[in-house]
Amino acid sequence: MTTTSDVGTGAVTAAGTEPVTGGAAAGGTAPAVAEPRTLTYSEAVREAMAQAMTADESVFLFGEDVGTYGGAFGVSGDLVHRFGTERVRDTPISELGIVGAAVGAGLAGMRPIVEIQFSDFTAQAMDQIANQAAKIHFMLGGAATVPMVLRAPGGSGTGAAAQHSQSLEAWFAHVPGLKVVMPSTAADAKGLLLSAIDDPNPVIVLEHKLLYKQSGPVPEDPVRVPLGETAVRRTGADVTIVATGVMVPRALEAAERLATDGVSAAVLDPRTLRPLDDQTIVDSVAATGRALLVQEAPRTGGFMSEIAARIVESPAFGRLQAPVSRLCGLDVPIPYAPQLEQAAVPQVDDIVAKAGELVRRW
Amino acid sequence: MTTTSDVGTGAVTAAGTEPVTGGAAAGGTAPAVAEPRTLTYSEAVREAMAQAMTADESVFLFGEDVGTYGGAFGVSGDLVHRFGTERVRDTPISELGIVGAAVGAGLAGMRPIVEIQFSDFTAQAMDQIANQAAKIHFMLGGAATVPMVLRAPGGSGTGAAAQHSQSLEAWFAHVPGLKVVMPSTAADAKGLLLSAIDDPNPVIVLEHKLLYKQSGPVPEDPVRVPLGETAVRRTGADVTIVATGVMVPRALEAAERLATDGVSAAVLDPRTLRPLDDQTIVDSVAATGRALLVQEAPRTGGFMSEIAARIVESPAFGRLQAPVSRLCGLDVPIPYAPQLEQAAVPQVDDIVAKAGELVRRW
Amino acid sequence: MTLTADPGLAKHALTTMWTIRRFEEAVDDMFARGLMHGTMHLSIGQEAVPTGACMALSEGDYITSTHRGHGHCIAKGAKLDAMMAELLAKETGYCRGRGGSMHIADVATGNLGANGIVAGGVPIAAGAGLAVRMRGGSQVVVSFFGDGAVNEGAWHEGVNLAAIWDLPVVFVCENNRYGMSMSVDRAFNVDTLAERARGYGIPGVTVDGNDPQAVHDVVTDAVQRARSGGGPSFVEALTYRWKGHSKSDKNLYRTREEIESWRERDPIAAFESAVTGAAAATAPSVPPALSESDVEECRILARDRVREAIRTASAAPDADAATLTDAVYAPAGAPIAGGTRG
Amino acid sequence: MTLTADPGLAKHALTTMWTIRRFEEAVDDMFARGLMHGTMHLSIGQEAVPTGACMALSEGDYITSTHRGHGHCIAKGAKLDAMMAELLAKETGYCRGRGGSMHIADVATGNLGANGIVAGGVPIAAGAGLAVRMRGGSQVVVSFFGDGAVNEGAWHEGVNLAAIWDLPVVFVCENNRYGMSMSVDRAFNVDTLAERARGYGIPGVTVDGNDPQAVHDVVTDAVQRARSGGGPSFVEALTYRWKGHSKSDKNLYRTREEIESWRERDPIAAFESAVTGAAAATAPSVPPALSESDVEECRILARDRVREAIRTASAAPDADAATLTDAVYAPAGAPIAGGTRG
Ligand SMILES: Cc1ncc(C[n+]2csc(CCOP(=O)(O)OP(=O)(O)O)c2C)c(N)n1
Ligand SMILES: Cc1ncc(C[n+]2csc(CCOP(=O)(O)OP(=O)(O)O)c2C)c(N)n1
Ligand SMILES: [Mg+2]
Ligand SMILES: [Mg+2]
Repeated sequence: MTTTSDVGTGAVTAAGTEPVTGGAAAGGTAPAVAEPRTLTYSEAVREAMAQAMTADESVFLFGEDVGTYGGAFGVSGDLVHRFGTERVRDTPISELGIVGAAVGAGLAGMRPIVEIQFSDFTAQAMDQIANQAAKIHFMLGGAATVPMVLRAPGGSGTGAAAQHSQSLEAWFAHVPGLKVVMPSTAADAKGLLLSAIDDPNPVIVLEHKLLYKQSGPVPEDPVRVPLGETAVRRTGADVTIVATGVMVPRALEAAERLATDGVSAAVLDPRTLRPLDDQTIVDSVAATGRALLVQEAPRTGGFMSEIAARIVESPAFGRLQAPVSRLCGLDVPIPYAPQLEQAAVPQVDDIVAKAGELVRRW
Repeated sequence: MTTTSDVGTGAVTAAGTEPVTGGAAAGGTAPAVAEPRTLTYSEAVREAMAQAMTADESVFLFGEDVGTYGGAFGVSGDLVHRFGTERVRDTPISELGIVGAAVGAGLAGMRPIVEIQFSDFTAQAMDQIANQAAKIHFMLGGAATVPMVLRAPGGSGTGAAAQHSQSLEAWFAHVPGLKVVMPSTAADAKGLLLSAIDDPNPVIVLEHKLLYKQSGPVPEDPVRVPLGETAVRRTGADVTIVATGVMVPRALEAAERLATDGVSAAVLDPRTLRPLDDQTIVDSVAATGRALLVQEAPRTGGFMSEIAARIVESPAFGRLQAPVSRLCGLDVPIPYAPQLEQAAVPQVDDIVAKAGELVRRW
Repeated sequence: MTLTADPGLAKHALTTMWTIRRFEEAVDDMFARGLMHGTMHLSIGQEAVPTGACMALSEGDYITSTHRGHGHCIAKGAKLDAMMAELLAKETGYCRGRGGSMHIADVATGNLGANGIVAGGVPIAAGAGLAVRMRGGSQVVVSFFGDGAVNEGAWHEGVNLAAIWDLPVVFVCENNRYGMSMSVDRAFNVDTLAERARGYGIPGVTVDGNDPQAVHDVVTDAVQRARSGGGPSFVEALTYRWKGHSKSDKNLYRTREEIESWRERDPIAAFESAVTGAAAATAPSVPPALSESDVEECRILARDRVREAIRTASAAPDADAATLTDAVYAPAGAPIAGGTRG
Repeated sequence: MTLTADPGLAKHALTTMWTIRRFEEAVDDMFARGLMHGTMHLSIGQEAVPTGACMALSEGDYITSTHRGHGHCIAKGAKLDAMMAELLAKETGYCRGRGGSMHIADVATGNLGANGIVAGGVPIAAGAGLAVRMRGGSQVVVSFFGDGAVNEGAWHEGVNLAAIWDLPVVFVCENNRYGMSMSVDRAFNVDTLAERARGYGIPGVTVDGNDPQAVHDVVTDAVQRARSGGGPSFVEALTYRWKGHSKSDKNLYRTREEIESWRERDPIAAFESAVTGAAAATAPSVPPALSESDVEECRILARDRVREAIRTASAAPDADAATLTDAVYAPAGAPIAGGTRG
């Protein structure tokens, strides 16, 4: 709409990322390889685990029902048949114990991947996550490391109600010593997980239930997507939409619709919340002059407040043509009824409306 | 310094609070009563519990070592001798179990106060706090309530290192269904706790270890301080300092020093993070044109990012003369060594420097 | 009390079991036809446990329930239409459509809630027991949970609190041999879960969970013990779920033969045999409690109740998004549903 | 192995116990004089447990420790100067002054860390055991914890994992009769904590924790069992802490008589009697392992080591605030201190 930004209206290109010009939720930072096949997000996660386990004997997966059952969301699938019950290990229902066991196994030289069936159940394991895994390296003055990955699906949209639908990334992102990853594409689900497994620190990987069945191109090789690089999913001149998780495809769909209305929206996906590549975000906001921050989690204290704070603390502050705006889940537990559940978190229409308003009003 | 704010340089007065003109960390919203005595913060907490237990048979206190030992920080003191071992009840070391028991006792008609010895150990109990206590009223469609208070001391400064020094308010403030209170004065420690006990919802009261021995005037009567009212601890024209917990007295000390430098700083203390009285904050920032948000917790994802986001989403955005600035704990676990521990969280000097810079540079 | 000899009790037990069965069959069907959303955990095959256990309770007694909680809710006396309305996401549902299957509860009958969190209800039960005890009440709390829950820290901590404070709580484990897919043989290193009880200094007993009489007998003992100040007990009821864990279950972790062998031990069919005297073990001198037509009456009653519930619930208004943010916080002075004050 | 009969072992055990005692007395003193900050949990009176237990371990074996961990650290072979430097917040401390008393650990000797969280080390120990087992190693993990820890969910879950997977872990409970102030009599409904072991299907034994020989014997059995694939065990060592729980303890929850009666059962004095043949129970036919002067030598060695550690540590540079944010994250490719890869 507006085109008077004094930094020009050209494409916003993130440092270290390749801008994606199509509207699809594809992309990532993989160096060019042979035309990638299409996999679902959950297949991509599985492939990453399989490749990591093949390459490194110390990598293994454990968690509730990850074996014969194949995981509550089918993510581990047939891995138990390929790697055996020792390396794809069913556990009793005891989240604190198994995360603690991952800490211990990591300290003793393994590279465990622990699956928590729903990210809501990390609440059971917060001591081992936040007080142990995150802090041991520091508390021991660097004398030991805790390489481990905790994978857990978050998000609403499945009618599973308040205790099975949360988006808890803000809890983890607030804990120094953790890294926090939220992949939104199949390619990133694989590439970021591979980086997480390589990392000598505890990494929380928050997958999204609604994305598990989404497909996208995924390189066959074990191509790493580095932690800490914001992906520019779409360039745009009028407003920068920053979104995470399932809000990324929604933001992209919204951007398509906004484009037909003459509003040019950039869509940025931080992918890693900790460490956060805020530079790419700040650069984009400085260019567009407007920021719409979209998260599924309830508004108060969500991670988008951190991004808002960083934007206004940055040089982009002087370039703002509109207040930095958040579009968030309502401050309610996720309800069961489908129409209420829909109303509780941002939908494509909401993004279109809010972004349009930001651009038109300011 | 600057005096060009277009809303004038007069005193900022919070709706529903009485501005405190002295520099001391006194105040609160108590209606005027006979000249209050001076109590320490921990005595004030104890008095609130005693008065609540005297007035209402359904109120009781339980937690690790709250009985004969008198509480790890001596807060319960002699209560066991006054109310007996049933109503001032020692528990085994099992935070998840005792918070769950508080939920159950609340559901069944009691008004439990559960003490968690260090707020760090709420990590053990996060399921009962966030998945049960916070959500039951909503999940049951309003058919039941969970009146309970969870008291826990937070904060650093005692050399207790990373697992005993955290400031975890952001975790709780992000959970719909919880109320979150952080008293910074003795009067508020009493008055807010009384309101928390009255409240039919689960309330997390985060006390601060370093404040336990601070004294202040406290009304003898069981005077409630309502939840959800930001206190204006000091009025000022050039910059609004928003601070929580032990940062409130530090901010007040800084404001005194800034005043001698000709910088007029307002100091606001939200006291309740959830529900947050953001209107008082926004009004003050609109008046001063500058906001400095000070928290002890690590910067990334801390509660001050929420306040920053609300300020820039509000009409105060148009009045900002400087970027909204946070002064926070470093993104590190709290270290043991005293000089490192000091360096990890904001000190008075840091506040003076940062506020001065905000006013002078912009 | 002898459920199999007293006609009134026999009818009540049988009707309750049939009601649970029919209710869940209906739910299963509606779910398959896309009329319900979310997920469902059915307790078909396990009906004897809630039935036998809840018949040992009096008015005012509490229960805490689980993700697999329809049976507990029904056995404790909930209204089927409000339950069905909840599953259909109606404003008239017990939770006004906010909770769904995993949070359904009739607080008025002392049900403190189903729970989506495995073992989540266990410390809550201890707390309710503590409330009773502090008020000098005589109520008892029955806490239901599965075998899988026994390995959770919450279970351990909750049971210990009840044990050291002699709280009036009966811990009823529905051991259906599997967590989601992990068998008790792999998740435990002991033969019976009741062995866990000793470590807390409370009685632990294992019982045939497909026999409502057997469940009733041991729970009655435990309830009496609890009510008279004797403290908590642990009851392990051996049973089996016929259906998958939830909708996504492909039953890869157990054999068709195993499922079949348990279907042959249908708790309802066995109870019908027992009460009509068809069971071989019945002494010929005892007259059968129920006739074939009594049994048929129970079946029909159950079927009709469920049909009626579906009809009523279906006609009710959908949960209203306009009031979505309503019940996040209780207003000041809100009554406490679960008990009295002071 | 008979610690009381073999002069080498006897000297090692005695010197270790004296070293722990002298180290903690020195710390207590420095703390009182304001030379140390933070808080301290002293294990004076409990020295026989870590000494007897760690002497059952071989190089490469792991331990997990607690908030009351100086004894474990010393018994596992840590350097006193790096320990003292840590307490004095020096850059040369084991944790570069970042951790302090509650996190002190010599990872090189297999100590995976003291822990400020009660029972925090228990599932970590299970995980280390799992790592050993998956690598086909022969190491054993000893997990130390207090009586209070046994009621934590983490303990329950960690022990169960070790039990079902037959992991090489020995759970050593230092039952000093109190959590912070809550006695085991009030926190448990069982006579011995070893009774808890049965519920997990692992051996549980209670032993005199003031006798290093007794501790050594049962831990040696348990270690052998673990090393040979026989799975975990639980050892409850009955002992007592002479000092308050921490600096803020006013000892209101126990009597002076009780403390006195346990001081009379000083594990070090008793062991000295045993090894020098002064104890009545010693058969006259067995020659004493140590002479009075051997004993004196051990005492002096311990005292001198501690003095030397204080001297070295005091001279070291303070922890450096300039590098405060250094070790929050390990750099890519950082070595894993606790073991080897692949
Ligand atoms: C804390 C927690 N962990 C995991 C789950 C996922 N989950 C739901 S039911 C279930 C199996 C529970 O097994 P059990 O306790 O035996 O009850 P059953 O389903 O057999 O009735 C699991 C793993 C959960 N809901 N909560
Ligand atoms: C999870 C947790 N809860 C509470 C505390 C506070 N605390 C520290 S030590 C202690 C007592 C521990 O008792 P026990 O396990 O018997 O060990 P002891 O101190 O007797 O050696 C308590 C309550 C803690 N550090 N961690
Ligand atoms: Mg089960
Ligand atoms: Mg102890």
